[in-house]
Amino acid sequence: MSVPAIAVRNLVKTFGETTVLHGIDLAIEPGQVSCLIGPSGSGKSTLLRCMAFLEEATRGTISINGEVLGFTEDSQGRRERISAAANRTIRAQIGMVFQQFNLWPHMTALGNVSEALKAVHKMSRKDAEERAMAQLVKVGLEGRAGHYPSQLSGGQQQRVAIARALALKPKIMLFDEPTSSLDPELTGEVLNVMRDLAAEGMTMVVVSHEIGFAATVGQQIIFLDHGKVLFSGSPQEVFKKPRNPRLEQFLDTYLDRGASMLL
Amino acid sequence: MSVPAIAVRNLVKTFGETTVLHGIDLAIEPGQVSCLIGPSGSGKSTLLRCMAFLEEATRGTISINGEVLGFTEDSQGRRERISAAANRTIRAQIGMVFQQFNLWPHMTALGNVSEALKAVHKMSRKDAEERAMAQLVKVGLEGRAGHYPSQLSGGQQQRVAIARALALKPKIMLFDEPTSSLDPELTGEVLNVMRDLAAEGMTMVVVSHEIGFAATVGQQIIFLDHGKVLFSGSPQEVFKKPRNPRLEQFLDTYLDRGASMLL
Amino acid sequence: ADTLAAVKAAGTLKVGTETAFAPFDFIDAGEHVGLNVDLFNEIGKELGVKIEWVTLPWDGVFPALEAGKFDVVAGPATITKKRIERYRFTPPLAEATIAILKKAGDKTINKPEDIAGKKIGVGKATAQLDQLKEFSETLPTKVDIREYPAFTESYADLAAGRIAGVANSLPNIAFVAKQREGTFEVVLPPFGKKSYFGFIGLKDADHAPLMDAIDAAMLKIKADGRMATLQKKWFGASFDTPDSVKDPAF
Amino acid sequence: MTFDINVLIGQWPAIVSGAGVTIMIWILGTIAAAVIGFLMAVARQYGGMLIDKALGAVVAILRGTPFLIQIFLVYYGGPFVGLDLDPLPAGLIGISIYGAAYFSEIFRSGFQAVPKGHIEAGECVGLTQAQIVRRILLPEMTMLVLPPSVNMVVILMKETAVLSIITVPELTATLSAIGSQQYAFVEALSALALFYWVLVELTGWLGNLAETKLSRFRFFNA
Amino acid sequence: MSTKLFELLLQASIYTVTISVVSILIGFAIAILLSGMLLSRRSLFVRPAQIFISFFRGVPLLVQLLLIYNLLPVIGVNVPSIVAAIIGLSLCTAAYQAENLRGGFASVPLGLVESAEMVGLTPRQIFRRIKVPIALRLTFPALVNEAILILKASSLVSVVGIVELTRMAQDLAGSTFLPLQLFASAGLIYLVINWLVAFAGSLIENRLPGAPR
Ligand SMILES: Nc1ncnc2c1ncn2[C@@H]1O[C@H](COP(=O)(O)OP(=O)(O)OP(=O)(O)O)[C@@H](O)[C@H]1O
Ligand SMILES: Nc1ncnc2c1ncn2[C@@H]1O[C@H](COP(=O)(O)OP(=O)(O)OP(=O)(O)O)[C@@H](O)[C@H]1O
Ligand SMILES: [Mg+2]
Ligand SMILES: [Mg+2]
Repeated sequence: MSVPAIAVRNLVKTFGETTVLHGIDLAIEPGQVSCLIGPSGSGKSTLLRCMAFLEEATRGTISINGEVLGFTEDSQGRRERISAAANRTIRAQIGMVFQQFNLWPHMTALGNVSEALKAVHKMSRKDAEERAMAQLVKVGLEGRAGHYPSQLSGGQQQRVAIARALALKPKIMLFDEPTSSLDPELTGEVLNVMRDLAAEGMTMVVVSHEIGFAATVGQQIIFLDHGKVLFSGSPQEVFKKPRNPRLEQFLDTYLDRGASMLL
Repeated sequence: MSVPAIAVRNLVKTFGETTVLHGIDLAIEPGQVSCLIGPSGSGKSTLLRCMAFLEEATRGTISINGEVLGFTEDSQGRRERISAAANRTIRAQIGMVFQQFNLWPHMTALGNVSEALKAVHKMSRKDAEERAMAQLVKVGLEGRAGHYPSQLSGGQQQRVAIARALALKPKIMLFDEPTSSLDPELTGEVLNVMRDLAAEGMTMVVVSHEIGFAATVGQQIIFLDHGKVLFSGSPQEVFKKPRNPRLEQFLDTYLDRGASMLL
Repeated sequence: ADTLAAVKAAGTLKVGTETAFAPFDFIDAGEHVGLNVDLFNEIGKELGVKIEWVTLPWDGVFPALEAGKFDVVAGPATITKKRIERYRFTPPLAEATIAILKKAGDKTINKPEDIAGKKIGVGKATAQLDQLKEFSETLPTKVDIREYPAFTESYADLAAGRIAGVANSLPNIAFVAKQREGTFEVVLPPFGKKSYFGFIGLKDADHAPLMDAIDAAMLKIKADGRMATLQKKWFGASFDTPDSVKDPAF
Repeated sequence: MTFDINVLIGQWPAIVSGAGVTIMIWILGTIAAAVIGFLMAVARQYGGMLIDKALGAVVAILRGTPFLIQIFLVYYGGPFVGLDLDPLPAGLIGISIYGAAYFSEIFRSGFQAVPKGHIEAGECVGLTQAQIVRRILLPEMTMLVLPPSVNMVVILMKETAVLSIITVPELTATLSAIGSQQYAFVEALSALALFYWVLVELTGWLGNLAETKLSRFRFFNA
Repeated sequence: MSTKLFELLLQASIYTVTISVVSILIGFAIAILLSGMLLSRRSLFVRPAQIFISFFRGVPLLVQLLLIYNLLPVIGVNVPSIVAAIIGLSLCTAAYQAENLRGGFASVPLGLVESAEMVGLTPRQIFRRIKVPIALRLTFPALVNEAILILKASSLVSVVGIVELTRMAQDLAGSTFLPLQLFASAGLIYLVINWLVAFAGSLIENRLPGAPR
């Protein structure tokens, strides 16, 4: 097997007294779409944020394409912090898209996408905006480049956020509930962009309540509960014959409501 | 036919230059659950807010159980404002539940529910709190009466909001996307309360993206697009054989995602 | 209306002053004391009224006098040409001629003329400033005059060593030197033209009878020796003051 | 009551120079206060617990005691500990540090109001901490910190009057000297009130102008 | 410096505290009225409130105090020092607090008002029961700040004849000629008072229910 795009080893995360992640082991394969599902508070966001080193893990390691991010750990559990500059280089391989979009309100769509190209990659203004524009075209927003976030619909904002991450040509994209603050039609916009990305073979980790998306696009489904991976497998295994009673109960709340649609 | 619970006649609403509602005619039958569906920006919220006179219509009238709310209009289109006190009396028949809950942060759950009983109905503190408590029991929140909104989960907050409206014994309840800021498990809580209400024969108008709820509980489905009622009928008519191409397209975005669940 | 009549009718004479002007008015152990307090008690006896004190910062005293918050200002103030144009002064109660306060043990200043070329502090917009300026003109090298918003700050700067001395009326600096023996010392004798302290009142017709009555009372107090006793009590020496100052030196 | 404006007109050179000193100290002091306050806020945000606590105590002292007392102690007490400053620099430094304490609190609340997600988004695209402060935090919090900053500018203007106590020849000192020399207190105070009122109104007007110019950044992310 | 002097300073600080506290409370009541006027849509109410704020924020407090103390007698109202001091401080802080409250009222989410309308509360009930408590909660930190500013600004009331903390320090410096020691002690007393205010403020703030998030 190849080197995993993301290797999570024995990851533990505690906030003060409470342990939120209890020793997670995971391998995200390159070029695959992995979906993280699970009830509220199960630790999905925390796991994803650890993968992006937005959160410092308490124990365990995260490796991106074989390189350790954040902290190394030897067999005795001694942890050593990696330099900020080295972390930035490794993190450059990851793009992240947040539930709340987190666009910078004082910059236009084009500004949001080109900012890091100018500031981090030291591209000229012209080059940066050209590349940013190309990215906006890709998410179907060429007509909105000059708009500020407040002038964009939710779906458009989220697509700008995706473009901002993609402009840096990451190898891996992390999505934390990218559609849950959107209405159904806007959700469609964003899911379409993600579907295209998946088709191009981008490595993606998606925390999502969109079971439909997980079922059709996901290649690996990871079910988290109380900070542990309860189940991990292909969509067929998960949705067709969920053997795990907790998983079955969780999926019921969806099926209950979904089934009535086809009455 | 009996007097409609809500009669909307030729309702037009413009904001500045843009017309949002283009002459809506509707009759909401008493004791029925009517669901308003339609794409984003189609005017659902605006219509609902006009029904509650939170928004002044530009033309046309709204009658609640036969009494005109807000403005009367004669055959020449001359409009006359009804006194604030009269409006309050008529509006007392309507309860409204907002998407954002809109609980008052400086009062406990019990305080939120009993406030209007004390201030409007001039009930004694003891009587008001008794009735409020009964209402909280009904939505399953007897254990949370003393909590402030910030100490309640989203689903609990929304149930308090429903209890607040119900405590005034309205004849009609209006819901504007009551579950769309909730996660799937919390959504369940709120939909159950609404289901109970429907079973008791409460007149309800619900703006909802919960197609499942609309399909199972709704007795009348109203599809709004670009400020016009494109289609109105029973769930069977809507979901089984949508003849209208626009409606079909709209429902597709749901079916697309829902269907895969049962693969 | 006639203020004197009003004062007599009420049985109290209201006197405004600032309580940061030792030894005329100051706070000792929480009590308002000083020459002014004793002297006005005597004036009160002469007029047959009680004295009621209103204490304000100097900035607030004159607006309040003009607004009628009190009948007369104790202060006192040095009687100058400009001031008598605007206000009416009582007979002098003390000499205001200036002398130098230096740091204790400073061997470079032994007589007033030694301040030539040195930094000397003085209150801004005071009569003492004018006197110091005139004296400076008579010296071979001019005095480097530093102006302060109030004398308290100039004493602080003298203690801090920024200036070599402070020029102020002898009664005032004598008191300072006594309070902080070992820190400050007075350089004798006083110098320049003689000037005097007087109490201040309004010039209008309404106040004329009252001011006349106060003048008479003060002259009586002076004539029978009570004034000299009080001067000895507060300054350690008595002054020979004229009965009125019609043409001030400054 | 007498009111004789000629008393002031005759003294116009001194009044103009006093006004000049007031305006100079006010403008330079405000700029320095804002810059120092900003640096203090940054240090408290990123400098670790110890720096945060230490600066917090400094701010508490500077905000908890009247400026008059601070400046008096520093100017007249300074020489005893080897700190001997001239009035003008002492006043300027005093105003700057006093104002900096307030500005640092304003900026700190500004920092805290910027959603954490916006900073994380910056980290995720590889911006360094300095770049995040300059390119994200500062512009984003402008709208929020503008109104309290305008208030602060007004307060600092009025505090410059206190500097008369350390013999800075600013307008309050000049006018009250004229007032007591000529015994024309009412005239002097009226002129003083008018001067400050005009400056305050001007500041408020500029603040409103800046607010409307910047309000296109106003945003309400759902 | 003797303990007697320190005791005198402490006694004077009672004036500082009482006058400030009373003024802040009165000023707050006026500020609520003013902010209500500012937010009404009728220029009949808005303009006077704006003029009030412009004057009491723009003119130095010292001058305001002198005007109240010395000008009111001209129109036949002879106010005692303490009353003049409280009027002056109250009006001045009212102007600042009104601006703070205006921001607070403007930040009360519209939805909370609409939900109150829906349960039938009258506009007056909505103002008193919904808007005021929420706006108060939102502006509470700013109010604590204003309280500290007023405590410090209260030193100016000496100009109408009240010997509060700062003036007492100055008066005592005028007879003992120990200004540094006296001012340092006064500073310390201010610091303790203000620290107590800030501490009480944060205690209350943490207990106030329902910070809107
Ligand atoms: N900064 C924090 N301090 C303390 N506890 C935290 C913190 N962040 C998260 N938690 C806790 O960690 C647990 C996992 O949170 P997380 O956000 O990862 O859940 P999630 O699976 O993403 O849930 P959701 O579906 O609601 O987003 C929760 O119980 C949460 O309360
Ligand atoms: N106050 C307003 N001023 C101007 N335009 C408005 C205003 N309120 C609503 N609109 C416009 O009216 C249209 C209808 O809005 P409305 O909120 O009723 O839509 P909706 O059907 O509820 O949509 P959604 O599903 O997104 O909530 C939209 O195009 C919106 O931009
Ligand atoms: Mg999450
Ligand atoms: Mg809506």
